[in-house]
Amino acid sequence: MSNVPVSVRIQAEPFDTAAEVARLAEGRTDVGAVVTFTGLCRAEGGRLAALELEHYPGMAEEEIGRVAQEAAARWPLQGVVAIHRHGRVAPGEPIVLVVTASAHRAAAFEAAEFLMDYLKTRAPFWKKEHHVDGTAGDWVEAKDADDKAMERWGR
Amino acid sequence: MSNVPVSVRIQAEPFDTAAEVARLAEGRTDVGAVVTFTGLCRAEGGRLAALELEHYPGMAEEEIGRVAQEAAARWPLQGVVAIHRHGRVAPGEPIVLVVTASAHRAAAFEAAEFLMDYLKTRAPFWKKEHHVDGTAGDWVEAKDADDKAMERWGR
Amino acid sequence: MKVVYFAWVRERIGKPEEEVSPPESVRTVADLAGWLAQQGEEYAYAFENPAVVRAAINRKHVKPDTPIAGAAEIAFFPPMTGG
Amino acid sequence: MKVVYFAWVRERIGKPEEEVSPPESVRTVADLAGWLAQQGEEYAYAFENPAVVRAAINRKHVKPDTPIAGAAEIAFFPPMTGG
Repeated sequence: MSNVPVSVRIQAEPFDTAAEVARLAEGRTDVGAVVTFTGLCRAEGGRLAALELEHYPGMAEEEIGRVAQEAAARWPLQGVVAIHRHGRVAPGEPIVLVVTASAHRAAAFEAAEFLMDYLKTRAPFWKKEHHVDGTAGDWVEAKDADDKAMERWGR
Repeated sequence: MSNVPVSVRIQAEPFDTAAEVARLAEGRTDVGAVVTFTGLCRAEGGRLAALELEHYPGMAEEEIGRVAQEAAARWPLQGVVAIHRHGRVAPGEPIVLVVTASAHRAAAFEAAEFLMDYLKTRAPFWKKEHHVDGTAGDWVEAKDADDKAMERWGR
Repeated sequence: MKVVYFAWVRERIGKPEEEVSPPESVRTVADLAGWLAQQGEEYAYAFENPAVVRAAINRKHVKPDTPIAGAAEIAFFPPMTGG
Repeated sequence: MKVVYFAWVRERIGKPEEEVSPPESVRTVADLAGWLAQQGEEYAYAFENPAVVRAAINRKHVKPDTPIAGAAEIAFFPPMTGG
């Protein structure tokens, strides 16, 4: 385990990106780079009323925590935040947030991409579509492109 | 010129990252990914009282505008913000902000990295160190690593 | 042994979790999936393409050839689509 | 022809900008830097390592062999360190 502050949360509520960035960088003078990634629910051309995010309670926190620690071991990070929502999320609303802080930009960028590639393929979440006509749609299918993105990290 | 909203600003004042993200994503339901990069002034182990950022007025806006348009032509972006401060910046304060929005995360990440690599090596800004003992320090030297990072984009 | 299901695996089987007592010949995750597939139409439907269904033991991802001996909780679910 | 200087090029020369009238033999950015280097100690100091000094014509980056004919504003500065 590294000494890097790592905060992982699984929650139904929206999150406050600015507050999460402040949590990592405020009051410090050694942070040179902060990268945030926010993933949002798309309407898919107006077809979608909402996404319903099912998750595996317990495993979701543990698994994201494991990979956040791995990122902290792999890059010289000063802090990591990973927040993933569950439940019903409307188009335009945020689903996932990753924040990385480092002295240098390459580490912050790479760690954020690594965490997102991980979250897409290994974190136990499943998205179900709900259509604007009130019908339940299909479960979103996993993408080969996401598996390929994950493979570049050699895991 | 693309139709992507591109906002480039050179200013002495700090910026509000949350407001800039909202500018790109709020009220839209087609944005799937927002990446922000914030570059901050480091104290360099307590040695530094401030960085003084000199710039070439006019050219700074034009040059960053050109590369933001190039990013918008190269990746399927939905919006770009690039803000660079000039003048005196204290440790812990932000210097530069890049925000990219796209339907998909790879484009948002790559465009943000491209813009930052560009800003480091081609935007007409120069940093001078001011020491805590009141003396003016040296001009920060350009890094080979930054030139190498830029070269990967084939420019 | 507690088994939990998620997403369309859960929907097809019609319940989120259950206690199961497979015979001793069921040693691996793949064995368990194969045995479950024989427990009724809804199970056969859930495991109709066993290569697609992923598994976790005690909240950690595992491969089909992982032994299930000593597992407190085994989960079956589709490929993940979070993020 | 207006010439502007930034960062330590500006500090060494001791002024941020000036009007200059080089002879006709000065055709390129490199020619201009070489001619400026002969205009006094402070200029010689600023251009002591001409390979390090970058240039822009009318606010666009240019290479040393770029012709200066018709330039409204030529800038000389060290490698950039923004971001």
